[in-house]
Amino acid sequence: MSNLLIAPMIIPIMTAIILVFLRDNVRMQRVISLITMGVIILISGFLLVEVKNNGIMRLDFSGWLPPFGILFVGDAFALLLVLVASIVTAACLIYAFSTIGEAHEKMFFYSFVLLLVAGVNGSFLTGDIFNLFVCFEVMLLASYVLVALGGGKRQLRESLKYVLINVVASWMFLVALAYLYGAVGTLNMAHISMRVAEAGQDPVLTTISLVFLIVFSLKAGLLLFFWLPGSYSVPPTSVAALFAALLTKVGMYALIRTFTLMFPNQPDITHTIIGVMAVITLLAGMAGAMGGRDVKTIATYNVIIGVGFIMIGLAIGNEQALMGAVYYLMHDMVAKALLFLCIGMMVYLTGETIVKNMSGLIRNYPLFGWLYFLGLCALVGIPPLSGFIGKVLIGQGAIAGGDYILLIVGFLSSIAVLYSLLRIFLASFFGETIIVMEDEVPIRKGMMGSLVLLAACVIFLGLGANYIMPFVEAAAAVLVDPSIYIDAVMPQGNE
Amino acid sequence: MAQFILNLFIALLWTLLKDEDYFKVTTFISGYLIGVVILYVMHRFYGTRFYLRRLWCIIALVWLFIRELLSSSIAVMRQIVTPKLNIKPGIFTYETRLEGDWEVTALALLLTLTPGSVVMELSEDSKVFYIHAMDIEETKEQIIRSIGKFEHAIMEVTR
Amino acid sequence: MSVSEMIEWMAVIMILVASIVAVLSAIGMIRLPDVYTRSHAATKSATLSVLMCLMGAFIHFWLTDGYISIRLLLGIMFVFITAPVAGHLICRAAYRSRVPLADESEEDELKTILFADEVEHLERDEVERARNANA
Amino acid sequence: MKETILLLAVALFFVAIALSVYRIVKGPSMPDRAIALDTIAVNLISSIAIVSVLLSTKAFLDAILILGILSFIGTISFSKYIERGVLIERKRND
Amino acid sequence: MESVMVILVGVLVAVATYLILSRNIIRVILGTAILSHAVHLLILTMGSLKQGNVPLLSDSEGPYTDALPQALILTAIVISFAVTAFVLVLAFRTYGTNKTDDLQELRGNADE
Amino acid sequence: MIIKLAVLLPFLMAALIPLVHKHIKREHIGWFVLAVPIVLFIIISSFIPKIADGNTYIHTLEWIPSLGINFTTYLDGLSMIFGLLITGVGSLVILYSNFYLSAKELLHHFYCYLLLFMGAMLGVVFSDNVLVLYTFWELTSVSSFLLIAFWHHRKASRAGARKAMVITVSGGVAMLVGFLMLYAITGTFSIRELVAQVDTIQQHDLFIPALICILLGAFTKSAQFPFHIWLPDAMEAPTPVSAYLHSATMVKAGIYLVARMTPIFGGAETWFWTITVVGVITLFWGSFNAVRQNDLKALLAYSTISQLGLIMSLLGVGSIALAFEFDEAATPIFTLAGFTALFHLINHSTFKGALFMMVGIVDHEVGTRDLRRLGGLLPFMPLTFSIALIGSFAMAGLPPFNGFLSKEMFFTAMLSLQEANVFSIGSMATWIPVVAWLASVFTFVYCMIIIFKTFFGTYHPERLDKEAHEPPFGMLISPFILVALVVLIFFFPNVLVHYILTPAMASVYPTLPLQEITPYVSWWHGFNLELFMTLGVIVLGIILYKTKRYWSYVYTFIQPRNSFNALYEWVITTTEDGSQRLTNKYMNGYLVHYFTYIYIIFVGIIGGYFVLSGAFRFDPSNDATVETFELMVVCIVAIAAVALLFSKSRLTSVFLNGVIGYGVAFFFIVFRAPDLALTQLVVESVTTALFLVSFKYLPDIKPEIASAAQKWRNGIIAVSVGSLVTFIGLTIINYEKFEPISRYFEDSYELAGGKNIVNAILGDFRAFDTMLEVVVLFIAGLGVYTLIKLRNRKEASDVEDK
Amino acid sequence: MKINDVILRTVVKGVVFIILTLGMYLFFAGHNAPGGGFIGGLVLASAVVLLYLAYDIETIQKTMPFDFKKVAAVGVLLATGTALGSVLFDVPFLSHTDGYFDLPLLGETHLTTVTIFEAGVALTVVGVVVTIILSINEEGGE
Ligand code: NA
Ligand code: NA
Repeated sequence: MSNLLIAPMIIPIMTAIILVFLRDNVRMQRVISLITMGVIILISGFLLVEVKNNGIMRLDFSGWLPPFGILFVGDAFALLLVLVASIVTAACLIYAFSTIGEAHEKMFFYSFVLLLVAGVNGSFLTGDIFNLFVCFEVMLLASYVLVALGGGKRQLRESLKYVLINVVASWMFLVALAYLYGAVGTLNMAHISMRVAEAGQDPVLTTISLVFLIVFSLKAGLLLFFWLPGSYSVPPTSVAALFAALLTKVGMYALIRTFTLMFPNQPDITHTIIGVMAVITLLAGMAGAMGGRDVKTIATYNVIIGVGFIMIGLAIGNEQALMGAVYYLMHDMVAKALLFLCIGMMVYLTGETIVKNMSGLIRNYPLFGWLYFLGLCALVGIPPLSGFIGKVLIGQGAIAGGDYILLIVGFLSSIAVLYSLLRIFLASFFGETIIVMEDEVPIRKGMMGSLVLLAACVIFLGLGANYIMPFVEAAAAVLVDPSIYIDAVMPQGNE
Repeated sequence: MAQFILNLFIALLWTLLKDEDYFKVTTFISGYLIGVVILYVMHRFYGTRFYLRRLWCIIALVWLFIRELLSSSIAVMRQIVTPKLNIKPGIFTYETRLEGDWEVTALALLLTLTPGSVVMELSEDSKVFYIHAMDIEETKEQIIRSIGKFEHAIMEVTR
Repeated sequence: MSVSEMIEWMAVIMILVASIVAVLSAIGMIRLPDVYTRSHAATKSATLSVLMCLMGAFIHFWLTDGYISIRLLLGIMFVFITAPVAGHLICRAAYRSRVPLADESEEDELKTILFADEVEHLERDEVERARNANA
Repeated sequence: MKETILLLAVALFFVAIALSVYRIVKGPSMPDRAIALDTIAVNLISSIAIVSVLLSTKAFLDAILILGILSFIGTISFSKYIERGVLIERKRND
Repeated sequence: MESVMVILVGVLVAVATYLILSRNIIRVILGTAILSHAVHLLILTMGSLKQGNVPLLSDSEGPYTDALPQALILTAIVISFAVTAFVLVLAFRTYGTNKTDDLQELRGNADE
Repeated sequence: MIIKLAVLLPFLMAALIPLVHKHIKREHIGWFVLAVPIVLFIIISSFIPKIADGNTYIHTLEWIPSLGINFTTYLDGLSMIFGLLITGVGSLVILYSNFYLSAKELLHHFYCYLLLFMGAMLGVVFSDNVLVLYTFWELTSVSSFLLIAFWHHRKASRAGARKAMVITVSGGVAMLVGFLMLYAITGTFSIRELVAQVDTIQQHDLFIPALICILLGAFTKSAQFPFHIWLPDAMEAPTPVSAYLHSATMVKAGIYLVARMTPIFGGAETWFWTITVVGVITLFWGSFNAVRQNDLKALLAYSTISQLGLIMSLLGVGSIALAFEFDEAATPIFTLAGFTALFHLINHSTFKGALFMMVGIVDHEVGTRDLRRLGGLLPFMPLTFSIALIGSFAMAGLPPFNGFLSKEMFFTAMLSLQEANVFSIGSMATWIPVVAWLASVFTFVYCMIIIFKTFFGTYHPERLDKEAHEPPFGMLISPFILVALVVLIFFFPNVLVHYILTPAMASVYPTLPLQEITPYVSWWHGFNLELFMTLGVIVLGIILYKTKRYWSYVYTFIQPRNSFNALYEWVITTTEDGSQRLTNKYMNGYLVHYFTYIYIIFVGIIGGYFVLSGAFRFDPSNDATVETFELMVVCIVAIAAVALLFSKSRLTSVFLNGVIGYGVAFFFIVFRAPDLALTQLVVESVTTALFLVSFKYLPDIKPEIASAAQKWRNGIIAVSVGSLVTFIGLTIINYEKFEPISRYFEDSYELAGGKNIVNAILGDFRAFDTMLEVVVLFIAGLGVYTLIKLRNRKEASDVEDK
Repeated sequence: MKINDVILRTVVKGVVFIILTLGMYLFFAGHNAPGGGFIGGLVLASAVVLLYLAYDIETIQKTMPFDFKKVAAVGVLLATGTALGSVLFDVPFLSHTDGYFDLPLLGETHLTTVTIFEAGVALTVVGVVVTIILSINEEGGE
């Protein structure tokens, strides 16, 4: 039963390998990869319900009891993210079917996507800090390949920067791990939490937590987002969407875990720093989005805004804010994927990236235009779409915690999002039609299908909040009270 | 090769004849040694050389190798510690009698380990050696002399 | 002093000598004038030193633990076979990549064979230049 | 006493390595550096042997053999690189 | 010894940082390589040094030195190898298409 | 329940239109749509008697009960007024637009948006839950955006739509914050429950912030100064939209909110001052600016702004009533202001709706709304003229039209400030009525302009696109119904008071006795100050109208570049340009800079805390011993590393890297890690080989061209990073609070059947790491292969690569 | 003059067997001594690389006709498959089993799934290292 926890990671890995043998059978590759994602969605959904009903689930690999072995811990937070990540990936895959091209498909494209998903899911599920590093690397390596695959001048150039920064970040992660092991002598996250609490999170441990903060911030794009705009604007649309939806989220997940589970005891220091970083991130993201002249730039800076906003939730750190962060995290995955697919589709249809060079798309492609508009509204946080509830919860948390600066900057960012995305809508979708009917590039069914799937998620995450809230509450409960997690992982108590 | 297999067969036979409860390595080895003796006595019947003689030749070659290595090292070392270097390096050619990859290779290896000489090139037909000598005036003759010795020792093994 | 202890000491001394040889050959690598002569120091003396050292270690383990290390023997054999090949290859590479011989070098029978075209070229160039100068 | 001598020997080997590092830095040609690296590997083999004796463990004896293999492969690679600019040829060159 | 090692790690990290801050791709990659060396040493140093025997039950009696960091480093070495291989290839492919290895020239501009 | 359906019906219909529009003739859509507001109007009207009897209706549908966010509809007097307005004016507007819009337009879009808006607006007024209210509130902004941008091929439409959306949504966001603050105080989102906890709210620290946030929402939506700037630009929308959204309904959502919140915030000083002052300024500024407009619609827009300010200021004055305990004499003086606000709200909807439709007719029939081109239309369009006349006179406050009643009461309310001895009102009690009166003068002036500049003077057919004539009869129905109401209300105001206004007063002042605060409306109060004020308005208004060209130079004082519009544009462009410049400055694609930032932040945060916290400890006494040869290896590695910095060739660099790698391997040996040593040796060699192989395709390192300053900067960063890592490391060496868990693995033989502990960890205890590490390796291998094999096919990927 | 590689090739022919044997030894020794799948794989890979260095791609591919990408894939499949196999027996993922089996010819033999796992590791290493080196080498070759 608990063996099912490994499924979201092992199934994509094994499928990815099997696809290597099916290199020339592109159709088969598509079918198998989509079925795989479907299976993962089902399994993670099932696990989520199980966990909500029966509490945190744990899988000790090889049966070694914590803290000695590696383990997967399925709590509602992790499984929610696994589920959403898998859905988003499925959508991006569907989009890729009709856009990525046979050359990529024969170069193991689907294998790399599945491996990326495996890394992402593993990062969400693992309960061992070193294993988190390894899962990160699975994800990163796959992302390195995907970002550079088949690239020309610009793509390779930006990929190189992305890879180099992430490599340095990975080694910094190891520095942090070395310190952590040197100080507390264990790797199990729950056990670390116990030991850190026992030592009262003294300055040495807090210093270590700050090293982790920097490392994960690099991955999450919190303040250290310099790698992000370049690398998100070069790969093929489906990859960019996948990145926008998943990569920074894993970093944020790690940040949230680190500062709610392992190092929650010095919020005056750690959470204040996170708050300051989040505010600067938001301001920078707003500046980038407002000042952007081409659609990809605007979209990537919106990713940064999303990061800042979610991290505000962590910085505030109370139950509502964390619930909001969890909710917003899910929303951001779906909505950012939708946004990036839309942006990519615009570029595909017009061959342009500069906002003012496109016009009147909505006449040619009405459904597409409205889906973009829907995504826009969701990202702004207009109710009853997905962004609203997370925003409300974070706002409530900020007010309850008295963090008004975070509140103001966070809510201001919605306006920047609105402004920047509305500009695209007005300039590119509205206005005189530039594409005559004969020149219309047809939108393939798969492309539209993926957009519709994501749009449906956006709507469901908003209107169907009632179905999701219990899971989010369960997730936040663990984040607020790490002892729930610890009790589930270390039932035999201390040492 | 045939001799070696025969030797193994004798050893196996010996082991079986002993009819012990379980297989013992020591019994096998003793059987093998007995086989060696039998074969040495009988090898002229087959009209070939005793197969372990080749082993002996190899040992002799290795010994030659080590000796040359020692003397060459000492020679080079002497040059190094001499306060003022006074050497005239250069490259010269040598045409060998040896044939086949293994022979040529063995010679090249030995030559390279000889005092002050390194094989730099081999002609396309693997006949002509181009040898770099550390001090061409003093050692060229000496090198050519030891090449002869090596060629002989190698042919002892291979032919 | 027992025999085994004497052999043990022999091993230690062997190692010490090996280290001295290593230092000397390293000095050679510094002092000698060109890459070819330096390769003499490396391929011969360094090989000798490593062989002695490994023998020393082999003897040590044999005597103290009664352990015959096949790995050490294999290692010795391996170095024995490969070191000269390495020297040969490097020298050849150096020569073919036009690393010059030391100024002191006397004869070079390889040059005309290996770089025959080039030698001709040089000569032809000179003739050409002379003709141009005349015209 | 024996230990002191062994320690001295290791130290000497590292003197040799240090000198080789000097050669690497100094060059002047690439083959010089390749030879120096090879020498370092060989001296490292020796020092591993001595350290094994010092620690009286057989755990590192594999390292000796491996280092030998690697330095061989390395030297082949360097020389091929220096000589031909390509490590592995597509077709037989003869 | 631990202090000495930590200082060495610091030196390596400083060197790596300086290299990473340079304009040439190869130097940056070398910087990451050195950084990975430094990190591996750091992990080893953080599990205390020389406080036990080689962690082989067949070779020696306990107490053994801390084996866990060794296992972690092993994994890390493999990963850094994989990453370095990939980065190198990416670097020369980038050079091949962009015709420059200077990060200053690899900035890119908006008009492309 | 039925109200909920009422809210949802327009949405259902809106959703239906895109599905069925292909099956209906375009020009017929409007007629189908018209059924919706009519049916709704009838439904809501059917509640009038019951509401008038003091009943209220509430129904809840759960949305997110765990967060207290539920779709609760609440029908009371206040929501009733708005419900009737929305559906009533909605019916007339849809009827009107059936004639106004040509069948060539995208009618299905138009009616879809309009229905969306109608539903959203009904949602706003019927929601009891503030977050649901907010939901619909933003939906009105969205649908208004879509309607303004209906002719989106026009640049001005898009600009106007954007401005409206940005301002109203921003205000909405502020309002949301305000609601969240209220929730933080009370723990409920229900307006009724909030009203019940008014005491708790007023004591709370968040009272003022919440108040300001909510007012920001109301002011932006109701185009109050200085947020009014979006409304004139919103006139780019088709005229029916202007009539409906931007005069009768949506802009009144802010009014609704303020009225709705009066029970909660009323009586607070800030509430009073903010609303009153902003309202009066808006009132004056709107009317003052309306006079200068040449576009009839723009004039009406400013007029709307002004009228909204008027209503707003009335609500402000009315809130005074809640500042003190009920007093039979004093309270009705102020509640009259609130009453007038509600009354004028209805009146304004009637005459302004008629005027907009009139302008639409003029525009439709002669092709322009420019006052400089219009004139002398009276002989050609007498019916249209009568609409204009009635509407304008009502707006100017002349009898016998409903505007006269409410304008009189407005003066009364403003004058009542004299009697207020709360909030240290002082001389403002005089100034506010004076400004209000002045504003009324300008109102009179622009009303005259509407009538005279359009219908009198000389007719210039050459300036018009079309020959002037009356519109089709259908277009006149709606405005005539409205002007009929204008007249009817003047004559029978108290029917309205009884059935509509009184219940609404109960909503605004739930704590006050209803009978006492509901006045009897009559058009004659004797020769009081208010009457003289009205007469003054007329006299001065006529003078100003006649002498306009002599004093209109005052408008040149407010150059376009000094206006709030210009400020808005300036803020937008400055933000855009500044943002772009800032972003391009640091996001310059230069990896060296990125790394510099990263390291500076790394050192700044970690180092800063590390130093400040005083965590550093250094105690080498517990260290293991150091042998000479170990120290030598340390030195060799360190020297090789430093030499690497000065290496000028890549091969040297790689060799030096190899030296470091081998040095590390040797440390692994010294520190008893055989597996590591083996691995490190092999990996180091393979890595070196990879470097070499790659070098074939890379150029040699060129000497770094860097200024001394750059080198110093990099050097300082490098040294600080290195020392930070060292100092933290030194500290942690001596941090010995916990035993590592690794003792457990020493039983590897018993536990995992292996005598090599490291291997047992890798193969069993932590086999999962190993498994994934293999995956990583595999990805890298496959990745290298694909990276090399898959070349950029120029033609195919150009699009994506841009 | 063409390069004559006879010395190199001859020596490699002999030496490669030492390396292959060592690789196999290290692979199996890992359980109780230094070594294991990873190192064993690396050594085996270096033997293959050595062959490529001394000879050329065509010759080696004729004698060893493997697609090394697929070798790597098989390796990963083996490693993950062993891990997943445990799930079938309803024990935690990755659980290893070992046992003493009485096999014909070999007698009582100690078999453990760790060995299969490690074999997967080794195969992956060989496959990946060779793939990488061959790929890089072929860059620009086409
Ligand atoms: Na090497
Ligand atoms: Na491993």
